[in-house]
Amino acid sequence: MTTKEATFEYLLRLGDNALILGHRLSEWCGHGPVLEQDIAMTNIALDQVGQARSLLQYAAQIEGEGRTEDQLAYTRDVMQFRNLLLVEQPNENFAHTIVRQFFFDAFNFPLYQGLARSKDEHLKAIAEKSLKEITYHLRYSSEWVIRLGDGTPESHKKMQDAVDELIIYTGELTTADEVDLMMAEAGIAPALEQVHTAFDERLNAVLQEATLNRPKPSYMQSGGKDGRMHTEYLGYILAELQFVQRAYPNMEW
Amino acid sequence: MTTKEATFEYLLRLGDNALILGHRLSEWCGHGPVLEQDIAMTNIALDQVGQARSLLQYAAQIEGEGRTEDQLAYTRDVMQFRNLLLVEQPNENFAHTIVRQFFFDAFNFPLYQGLARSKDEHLKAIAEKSLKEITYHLRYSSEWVIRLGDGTPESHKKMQDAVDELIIYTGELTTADEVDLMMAEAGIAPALEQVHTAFDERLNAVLQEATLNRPKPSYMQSGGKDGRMHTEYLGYILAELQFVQRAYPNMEW
Amino acid sequence: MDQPTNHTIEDQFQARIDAEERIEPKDWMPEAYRKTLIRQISQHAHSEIVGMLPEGNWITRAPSLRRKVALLAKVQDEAGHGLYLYSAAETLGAERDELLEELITGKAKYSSIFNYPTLTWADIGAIGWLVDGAAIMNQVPLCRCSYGPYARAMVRVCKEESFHQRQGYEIMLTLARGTATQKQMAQDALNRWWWPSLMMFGPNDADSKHTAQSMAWKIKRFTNDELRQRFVDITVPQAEFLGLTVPDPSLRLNEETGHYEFGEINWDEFWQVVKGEGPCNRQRLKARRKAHEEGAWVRDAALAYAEKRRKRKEAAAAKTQVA
Amino acid sequence: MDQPTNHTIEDQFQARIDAEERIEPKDWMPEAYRKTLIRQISQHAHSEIVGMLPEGNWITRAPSLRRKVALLAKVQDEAGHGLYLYSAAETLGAERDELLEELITGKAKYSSIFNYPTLTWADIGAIGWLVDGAAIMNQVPLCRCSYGPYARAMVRVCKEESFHQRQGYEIMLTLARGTATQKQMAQDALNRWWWPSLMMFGPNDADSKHTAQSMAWKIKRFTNDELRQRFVDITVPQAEFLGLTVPDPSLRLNEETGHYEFGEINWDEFWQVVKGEGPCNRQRLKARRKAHEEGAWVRDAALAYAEKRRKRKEAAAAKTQVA
Repeated sequence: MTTKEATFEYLLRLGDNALILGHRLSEWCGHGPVLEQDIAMTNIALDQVGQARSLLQYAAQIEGEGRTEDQLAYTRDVMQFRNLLLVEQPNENFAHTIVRQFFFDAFNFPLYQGLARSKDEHLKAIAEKSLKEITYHLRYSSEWVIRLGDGTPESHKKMQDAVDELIIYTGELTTADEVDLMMAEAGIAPALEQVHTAFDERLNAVLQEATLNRPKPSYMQSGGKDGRMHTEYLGYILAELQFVQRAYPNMEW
Repeated sequence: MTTKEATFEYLLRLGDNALILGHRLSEWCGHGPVLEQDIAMTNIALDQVGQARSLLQYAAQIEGEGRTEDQLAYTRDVMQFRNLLLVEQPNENFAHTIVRQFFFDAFNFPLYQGLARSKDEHLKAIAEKSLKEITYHLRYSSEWVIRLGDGTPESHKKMQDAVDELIIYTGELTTADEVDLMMAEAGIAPALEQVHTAFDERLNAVLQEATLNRPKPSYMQSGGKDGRMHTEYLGYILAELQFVQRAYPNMEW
Repeated sequence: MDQPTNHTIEDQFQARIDAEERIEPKDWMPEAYRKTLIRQISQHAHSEIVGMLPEGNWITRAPSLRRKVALLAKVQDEAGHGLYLYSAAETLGAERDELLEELITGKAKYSSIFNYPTLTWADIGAIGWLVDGAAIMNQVPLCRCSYGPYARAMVRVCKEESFHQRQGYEIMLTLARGTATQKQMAQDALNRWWWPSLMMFGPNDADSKHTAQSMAWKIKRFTNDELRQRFVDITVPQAEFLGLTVPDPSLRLNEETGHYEFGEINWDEFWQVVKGEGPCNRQRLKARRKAHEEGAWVRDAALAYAEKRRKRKEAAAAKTQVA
Repeated sequence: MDQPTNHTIEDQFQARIDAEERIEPKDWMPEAYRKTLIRQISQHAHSEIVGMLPEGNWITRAPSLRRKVALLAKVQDEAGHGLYLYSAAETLGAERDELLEELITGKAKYSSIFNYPTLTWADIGAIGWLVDGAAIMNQVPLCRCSYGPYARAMVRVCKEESFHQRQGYEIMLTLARGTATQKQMAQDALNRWWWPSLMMFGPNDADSKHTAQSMAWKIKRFTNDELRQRFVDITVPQAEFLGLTVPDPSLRLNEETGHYEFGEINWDEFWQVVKGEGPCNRQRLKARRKAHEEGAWVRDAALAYAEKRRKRKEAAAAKTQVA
């Protein structure tokens, strides 16, 4: 794999994470537990889909085959997506949604801090712009993890269940594979060990304050970012996301 | 509208009812409350999709434009579907599913008894073949309405809630419009008043034995069979149903 | 009888209104004025909230990333409008929780337009163009409403809603200039949303019981029919520019008056939908009820946590004092 | 020591087995024989039930009505197989409810193959071809299993499963002869399902603790490795006929033995999935648990109604007698 190919793969990963998680959050629109949280989640979704646009545009540019952000978002199928397994997990309930968000933000924040120092100027610019948004996302999700973990016995249980279920998807976030290593080598992305340290500390700090237990799972799931084996959820996400473009191809919207 | 055009519309109605309701039932596969009911619902779904094939094949033939059953099922969008509003209602829970099925079967059985005397030989043959299946479906759904209506207080409440919610979709079943009148006029389909009488008696008898109240709604919803205004549910059904053909058009499967 | 020296408090209030003065929360106001404003403002707030549903219905299926972002932003704005409006209602003594309870029990009303289903992507264009267009027609005069908090909320809302309307129109334009299929999709959406949009202006003036008093109190500046006529006059040329046909065979431009004459609204349908018998009334309420019920544990937890924090702070402060 | 006149009941039992006699429910059997059969039969039943999930996952998205009908029929057959097998287990004294409880609590095992996700339509073809193919390889010998009810259940199952396998292969053929995209989809599915299908035959003989006793009791007729080899020998030519490549660089035909040599299975992955750490283990159990919990009110109602009916009949009979 050349550095250019690896960069394309990497940008797809970043873009698909933002797109799929933003899409998942947007499913809450009009159904949130409180008006203010409906607004907050919609706001985060908005930021993420905006980030996805920038990243997929740049990915298309790097690929150099004349594809657009929309072609990447709307005409790839499951086996070609490169998002983490974590972000395709279903909303389930507000606890699951908040825990999924927190796990992602706790990883994404140090990642983007590193990307804001990227040797790739274009990616650096995207990261600098996104960092403000991601800083807010992390604060929001951390606060809610604490609020719900240390709220009522019912909220505590729902949160602990969500943590126990989603923890097995966190390993993939910070386990480096060939693409990650090439990106770190080229100074395009930070080394995942550093991201992991920050992620790890953040998890410990927030879960502790939330009076939640941090499970030590015997294994971690993977197969999302390398596209090897997504979950059965992704196909349904894409069926909705892509339907209009698939049914009415090659038109302007 | 010519008789041929009306016949095409009418066949679409019959075919889309079978397709959409069969599709809804198939969503239960592997998730039923008891293995025997999983099998039963899957069996009904199987019958219905099979009926849909026969009806849509014949519809395509009548239309005379060389379309196939699959083109009708997989490349029409919401505004072109002609199923009743009742059949696109979500599964919600087993009570809703059984009530939806019963309301439909109580209408479909006398309808098909009438269609089995159709002056259209092809439709008559389809109806004769389907009547055995529909007779079973009606017996199954009636038995379950009674079992759940007269089961426990919890099941009774769930069933009454489902009846109260779905009753407003029953008017459309037996309210004749231009197409229905033309079909009755041509001896292709039975007059809906007769179907209504049988439907009405069946509802009274079964709901009474089920100790369920039959609400008298102040209005009825319509817009499904004439395609004027489907519900927001249908678009999502089609996004799943049609995705593979939309994403990979003009291929053999 | 002429009583030049009679200055009841009601008279003083009306004089302030007539002088175009703003009534603020701490000012005296007739109970009926307060009640009618609570009703109108809360209905407006409920409309913004319920309105998130038909539009939110197409976020996951928006056909381009740019449209997805724009629709997310629009719906977010609407939620924000709901917040301002509930706050405005609260300045009159209403409680948001009670207002929300009235919404989900079906006691409170919201704009009937949101009881129609969004069936295609073109519906999103039609809603932005027609529904926001009609809303703006209603709302611009409200920026000069006599009640301060409501007027100020309207200024903020109108600014954002103008942008939304332009975006909706731009969607319609893209479709109308697109393929034959897209143009047909746009025409079909116009066919389904035209009459319900006209209904947004309410009953004819003769049948509108609230209007007279609302105009006397300068809550309302123009009558239903005046606003409806203005909307038609502005919108029909926009449809023509799109190359689409307004689904009204009676529509014709009266060269003398310069106004468009249009057909009779189906008042049976209007009252049915107001009564709760529209295509989506039950689904909308069910969705709001479900969100509320399923969110109870979240709201309870937030309260419990806030209480715990408060107690910890008190305890910490007490310790500091002792030490 | 040689004891020609020793006829313990265990010896008699083994003699019957050796004589290829069928053991029926009322016959004496060693407790260990009963236990091992309950374990094996219930695992088989659980596999049929859980197996409905990965395949059921594509019913709503089946790309033609013919395929939709076929897949519905296949999954219905599998549920039916589950029923037969639970009934067979019940003849040994097991209770279906207890067995189901063990499944959803994760105590009981089911075939690991169903812990892999179905990601494309081609997976449905691959499952029919490979997974049913492997299952048949296991099940045909079971038709001669010493325990009557299990053997007879297997005869019924095998008949339907052969049909399923042909259908699955026919799906693969359609894809392989289709467009380049479809052929790639088929190849990708083969890449993902090949090794897990080989794993369906269990650990190597050397590591398989149950095999010796199961073979002595003629529950098992061939070893894991024997069956696996047979499967590879039959299936590789089928893949070649499809024009697809088996994802095993070590695969080669040994001209002398006539058998295919193949690469080492990833036993770490095998044990991980068995242990519950596969891609879908948790989702499968969660789905079964949810179906069970949400269905409780239905089962309760059915019982309550049956009880009411019984009482009414008794009351009616009593009345008749009195009269």
